[in-house]
Amino acid sequence: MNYILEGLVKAFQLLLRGDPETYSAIRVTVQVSTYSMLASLCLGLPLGFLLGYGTFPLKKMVRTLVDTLLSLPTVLIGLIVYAFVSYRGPLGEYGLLFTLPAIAIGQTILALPVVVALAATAVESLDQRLHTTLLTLGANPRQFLLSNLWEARFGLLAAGVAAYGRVLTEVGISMMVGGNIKWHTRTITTAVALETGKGQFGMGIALGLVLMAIALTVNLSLFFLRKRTRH
Amino acid sequence: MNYILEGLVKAFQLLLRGDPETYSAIRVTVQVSTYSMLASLCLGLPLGFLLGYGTFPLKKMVRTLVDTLLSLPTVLIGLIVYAFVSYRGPLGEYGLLFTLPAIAIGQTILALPVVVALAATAVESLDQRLHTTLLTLGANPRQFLLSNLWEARFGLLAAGVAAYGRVLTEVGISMMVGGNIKWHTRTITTAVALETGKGQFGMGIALGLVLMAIALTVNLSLFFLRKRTRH
Amino acid sequence: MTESIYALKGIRHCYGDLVALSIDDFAVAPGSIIGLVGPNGSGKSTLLRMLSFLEKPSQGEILFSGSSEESSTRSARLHVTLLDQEPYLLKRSVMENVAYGLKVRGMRQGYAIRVKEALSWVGLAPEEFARRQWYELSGGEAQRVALACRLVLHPRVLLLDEPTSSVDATSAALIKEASLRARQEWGTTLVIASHDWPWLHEVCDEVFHLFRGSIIGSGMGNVLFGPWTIRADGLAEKHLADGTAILVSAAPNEKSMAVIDPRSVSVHKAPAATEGRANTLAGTISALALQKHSGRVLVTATVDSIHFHAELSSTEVRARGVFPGEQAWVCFRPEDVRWI
Amino acid sequence: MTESIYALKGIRHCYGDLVALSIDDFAVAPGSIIGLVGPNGSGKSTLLRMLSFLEKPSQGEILFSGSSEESSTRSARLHVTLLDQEPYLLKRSVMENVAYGLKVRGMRQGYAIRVKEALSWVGLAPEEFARRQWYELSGGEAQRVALACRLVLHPRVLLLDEPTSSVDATSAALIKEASLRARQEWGTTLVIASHDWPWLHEVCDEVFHLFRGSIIGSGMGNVLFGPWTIRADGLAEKHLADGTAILVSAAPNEKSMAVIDPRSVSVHKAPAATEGRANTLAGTISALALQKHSGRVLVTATVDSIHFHAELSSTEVRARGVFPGEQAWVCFRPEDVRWI
Amino acid sequence: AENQVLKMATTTSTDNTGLLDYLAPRFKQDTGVELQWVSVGTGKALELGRNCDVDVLLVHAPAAEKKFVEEGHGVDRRQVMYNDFVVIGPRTDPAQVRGLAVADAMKKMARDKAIFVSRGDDSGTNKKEIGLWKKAGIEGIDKEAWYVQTGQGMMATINVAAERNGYTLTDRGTYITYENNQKGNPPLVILVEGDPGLFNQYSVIPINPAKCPDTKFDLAKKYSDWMASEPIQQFIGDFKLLDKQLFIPNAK
Ligand SMILES: Nc1ncnc2c1ncn2[C@@H]1O[C@H](COP(=O)(O)OP(=O)(O)OP(=O)(O)O)[C@@H](O)[C@H]1O
Ligand SMILES: Nc1ncnc2c1ncn2[C@@H]1O[C@H](COP(=O)(O)OP(=O)(O)OP(=O)(O)O)[C@@H](O)[C@H]1O
Ligand SMILES: [Mg+2]
Ligand SMILES: [Mg+2]
Repeated sequence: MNYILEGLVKAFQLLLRGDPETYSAIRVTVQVSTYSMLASLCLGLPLGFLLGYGTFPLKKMVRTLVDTLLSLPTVLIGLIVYAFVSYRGPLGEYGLLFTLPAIAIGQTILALPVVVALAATAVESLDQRLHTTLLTLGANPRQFLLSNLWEARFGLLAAGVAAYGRVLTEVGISMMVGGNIKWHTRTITTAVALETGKGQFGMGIALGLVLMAIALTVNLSLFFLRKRTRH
Repeated sequence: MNYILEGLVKAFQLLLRGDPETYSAIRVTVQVSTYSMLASLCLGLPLGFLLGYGTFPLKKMVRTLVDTLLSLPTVLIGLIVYAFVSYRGPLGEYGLLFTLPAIAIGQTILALPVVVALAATAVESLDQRLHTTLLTLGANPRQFLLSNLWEARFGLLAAGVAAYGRVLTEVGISMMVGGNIKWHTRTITTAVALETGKGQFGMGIALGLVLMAIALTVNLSLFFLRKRTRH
Repeated sequence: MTESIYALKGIRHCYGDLVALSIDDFAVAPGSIIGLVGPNGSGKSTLLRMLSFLEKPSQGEILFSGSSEESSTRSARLHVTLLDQEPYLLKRSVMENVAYGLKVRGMRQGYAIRVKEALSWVGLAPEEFARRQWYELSGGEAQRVALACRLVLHPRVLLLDEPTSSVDATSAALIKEASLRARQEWGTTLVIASHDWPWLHEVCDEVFHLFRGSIIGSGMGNVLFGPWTIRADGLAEKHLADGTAILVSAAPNEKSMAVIDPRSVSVHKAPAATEGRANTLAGTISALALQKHSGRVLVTATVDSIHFHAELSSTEVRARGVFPGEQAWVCFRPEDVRWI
Repeated sequence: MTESIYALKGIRHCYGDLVALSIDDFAVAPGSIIGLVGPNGSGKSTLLRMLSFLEKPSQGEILFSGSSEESSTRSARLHVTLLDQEPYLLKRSVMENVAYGLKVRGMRQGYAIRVKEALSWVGLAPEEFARRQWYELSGGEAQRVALACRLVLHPRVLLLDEPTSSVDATSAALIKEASLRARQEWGTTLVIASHDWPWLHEVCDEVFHLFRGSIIGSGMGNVLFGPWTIRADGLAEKHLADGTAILVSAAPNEKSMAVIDPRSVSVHKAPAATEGRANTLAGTISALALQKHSGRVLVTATVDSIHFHAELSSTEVRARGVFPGEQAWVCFRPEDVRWI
Repeated sequence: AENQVLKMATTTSTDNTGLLDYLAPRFKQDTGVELQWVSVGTGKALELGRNCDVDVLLVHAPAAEKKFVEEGHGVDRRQVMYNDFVVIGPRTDPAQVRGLAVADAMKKMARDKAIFVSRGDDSGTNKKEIGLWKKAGIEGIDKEAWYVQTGQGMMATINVAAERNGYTLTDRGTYITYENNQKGNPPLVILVEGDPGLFNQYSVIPINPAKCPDTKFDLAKKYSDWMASEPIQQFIGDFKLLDKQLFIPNAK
């Protein structure tokens, strides 16, 4: 129990005193999660739309596959990305290992199935009459896609927020391909893992709370996008 | 790249040869994730319904809070549960530390925000006329809740599947409160983390693929629940 | 007389600034069939939602069977059922949709017979439709299924919001019969909103006219909108596009609305036959319809683009030779106008 | 004559086993206003969906402006627009809803004027409604906004699925005017499905009757359903509840359906006046309505529970003294029946 | 000028004790080279070396290291320092091993089925422990109920031992940290120490440039030399945690 109190106090201290290590980790976390969210939304929303609206053979199989990919463990993603970007791997020449882009690639793989699966569900639960209406008003395919996404915005917001939670809290990928290098690729979660490994449970909790503070900030900034009650 | 091939081969070997360590980890994983999914669905679906349908003061604030809890890092949950169930903690006397129920508690905390947030979104995106219809047909509150959940079934399925992915792949909680004790509380993800730490990347990938196989089995068994195309 | 099943007192319902409903005193007798008519946005649906206890009025009180609804919303809801303006079907088969209300009331067995009965009341062959899924229906079929969902409950109060809006003529007749049968067999009270005046008049005991949230009278009213030009002598005038002027008693303000009872309007073939000078408007007869209840004939005549309804006895109609397609004069006295 | 805007050839559309549409040959002339009537489930909406290229028929071909739609579905959709039976509004303000189609066509500026114009065509004051959100509307208001969304496009083809189903009488008249104006100003071709026969007859050049997916004729048909009893002399008979028997020509089978043109039906005050013995059915006149196009009068008479429509000239109506509420005889010859 | 960076893979013990945070600034100051390290399990560190993902290793698993060098992945392995392992257990010492020689202690614990918590993660410490069981002649304990394998880092393993009231083998550095975390009143105390069989040798191994042409062998060599240099050896000896020396320099 003491850890929790200690963690709370420390979290404030870290943030208020501007602890440089913590701020470096915050910067890394925010930066890398921004990259990966942008990439997974740009790729995932159109794919989710196709999966939710389109009709094609084996659609249900693809759906099951995407759902299964929701259970892709971060360590596995970490290992697979590592296998590609390691010096001996096919992308070794780009020197991506232990860099932020490498983490972002892994996190994009992590977030993509979440965005696709939940966006597909959101698009599917749209009123069928919306599709008819858009088509009869003359929307072209691009406009049709965008208008569908806009009408499904509250569901997509949930998809984005869920994916963000996944990205923000993952450790496996950041550890494996980021390397948890101080000042460079140490994210808050890898820092938590490190502190916990050292037995500094209070510090671990403190950093965990710092992560929650980031999440809270982001979610508060989405507050105004929230669906107005009951319509 | 070799790791991936090696992992694929090993995954088949592990499963076909009936490797006892792997099967022990599979059993633990399935058991504990079943507990935590049951608990989080039983608690989360009604709460999600309330959050999606109900009107109460500060509803949007609660919503933002739940969204923020989607970013609860597993290590933090692990630490907090640890603080409670450790020998020195308030629940120490029950001897829960390093047992499956302790992991299940942590995983329930992990899955709950996912279920609540996505169930709320699913309920919110139901047609308003459904509520009117159920009320005018005389549904009592319990029947109203159940019928709403049934109408939102495809959205709730997505919520469940997303939460399952989260539970199945988490490492932090299982490590911290389960202790990754061989033959007892070692889950597949903690085994992956261990093998990776040992530098046995191929083995790590193999176990990761075993986890995916479990997820695939579960998702295939949900296949028949899938929404029929386009209605 | 028996106690009213509904008594509304000082009801106001607002959406933001907009007063959607404002009814000071209104009562519904048990077993009556009440109609609601009025232009779009006049508050019919809002009133029906209040009567079905789906929403509470911003102000005022609705007594159901004499008791305030506060205490008994749930139990009242078991007796009162509403057919929404845009009916919605649960994502199940037609059979399960219609059975839902019965199951909810604890009838888990033997509902199939009642469901089939209800389906045939609305003109849907049970063997053909019971197994269909919710999306396998045409618009009118879906609407009739939704009505069957309500009829099957044998409710004490049945509130119908435009039950015939997309059904065919045969089904409209069936719905009329089903409504009358409901009253006869189960003593059901019905409140029906509709734009189909002739249909409504065939079904209802009394039809109330809603306008901007207020009940402005019963029967079939002619409504005249402003703007009015106030004349020197205090009377008000409305000028139509074709130059005709309609003269009415002093208007409260230039945007007020005038209502004229169809019984105060008469239709003549010759202007000579009209009483004095007041309003004698040249128009064309467009329809004659029998009113089942009164046995009288509702004559519709069009003056410029305004439809006037006049209620005449069939003797009068015949004597005056009023036929569709003919020129005729519509007459009423300025002082027969009511202002709202 | 100019080329048809639509030409349908050998169209079949099935939902599972159910043949929802089966039209061998049908053409629509440009600039015409075509009505579709028929009971619920007769395929009106299905036909309109095909005409708007939302769905492809299971079989057959639809030529639009002479070219097969395969090649040009997208461009055709810019000219053809459909008002759905259950209109749907985007989750935006009324202004943005109506402007959507214009924006989609690249008109990003100056659309406000056109939007306001379209709103006033459907009787919604722009200053009051343009800013409202989609959920701040009554049923009829929403339907009219949906119509405004289509009118604002000045389409070449406007397909309306029950445009007046929940609008008030004034708005129905406005919608009629808007339809006529569309044809006049932009040469729009209209196809309108509706259950409101009188309204439809006022608007349309020609009204087609659909039944079980087939076009069974134009004009206002009387439809008689089986079961038929085949008599020894080959004729078929239908017995009504009150004992009356309706006699028709040989029925293909006992469940066939007979159609009688209203022009083949006549209504008389005395049975003596009827020609010979065939069908002379006792009934009651329930309505007379003027048909604007022909100037003739549509008489509705009820025999048992069947409504018969007869088209008479106004001279005939007057000469025979046909009035609502009176007893009369409905006559037609067994051989005037067409079988489908 | 380009900022020179040396990438090193090392074991968690050097990082968790803070030694690297102590050394890195000095290295930068002396050579202008920035030291970046990833602290992972020994096995993983060696695997990263095999894949040329780092330039130099600082590890403590002599047998595995020799194999690594024999396979040609590393060159010029150089021993730089050692610390020692200790057996810790509950204050009450249920198996009565306090002060025994390590082999005797192991035998006694096995005989009494006293709970022993093993890292079970193939780390340097784990390898050492397995070696100790072997030396004590005890085998086949993998599935014994008293033999708990955590598959986790040292600190987590000590925690498990504390919760389970069991024994474990740890490096002294981690134990001191643990003691500190427990505010000087730890439930587990040192019971066996000082036995020569408990020494824990650390070595620096630059990656072989012949196998990994892009590694910064010159910098790795510079680091290796720097670690072995007299002032740095002195500097390492001065590193203290809670006033206790953790590493004993022994470069030759
Ligand atoms: N949720 C809402 N928010 C704001 N205004 C609303 C809302 N619902 C209805 N209104 C407005 O309240 C008034 C009454 O609406 P109501 O639905 O009761 O009309 P109605 O008589 O049923 O009309 P219709 O014949 O079109 O169905 C209308 O002016 C409408 O625009
Ligand atoms: N998705 C579907 N699946 C199966 N059957 C359908 C489907 N949609 C419509 N039908 C059936 O096809 C037939 C034609 O339907 P359609 O909607 O065209 O009728 P409609 O003439 O528009 O009727 P209404 O007047 O009720 O709107 C009906 O019998 C209906 O039950
Ligand atoms: Mg309404
Ligand atoms: Mg239809």
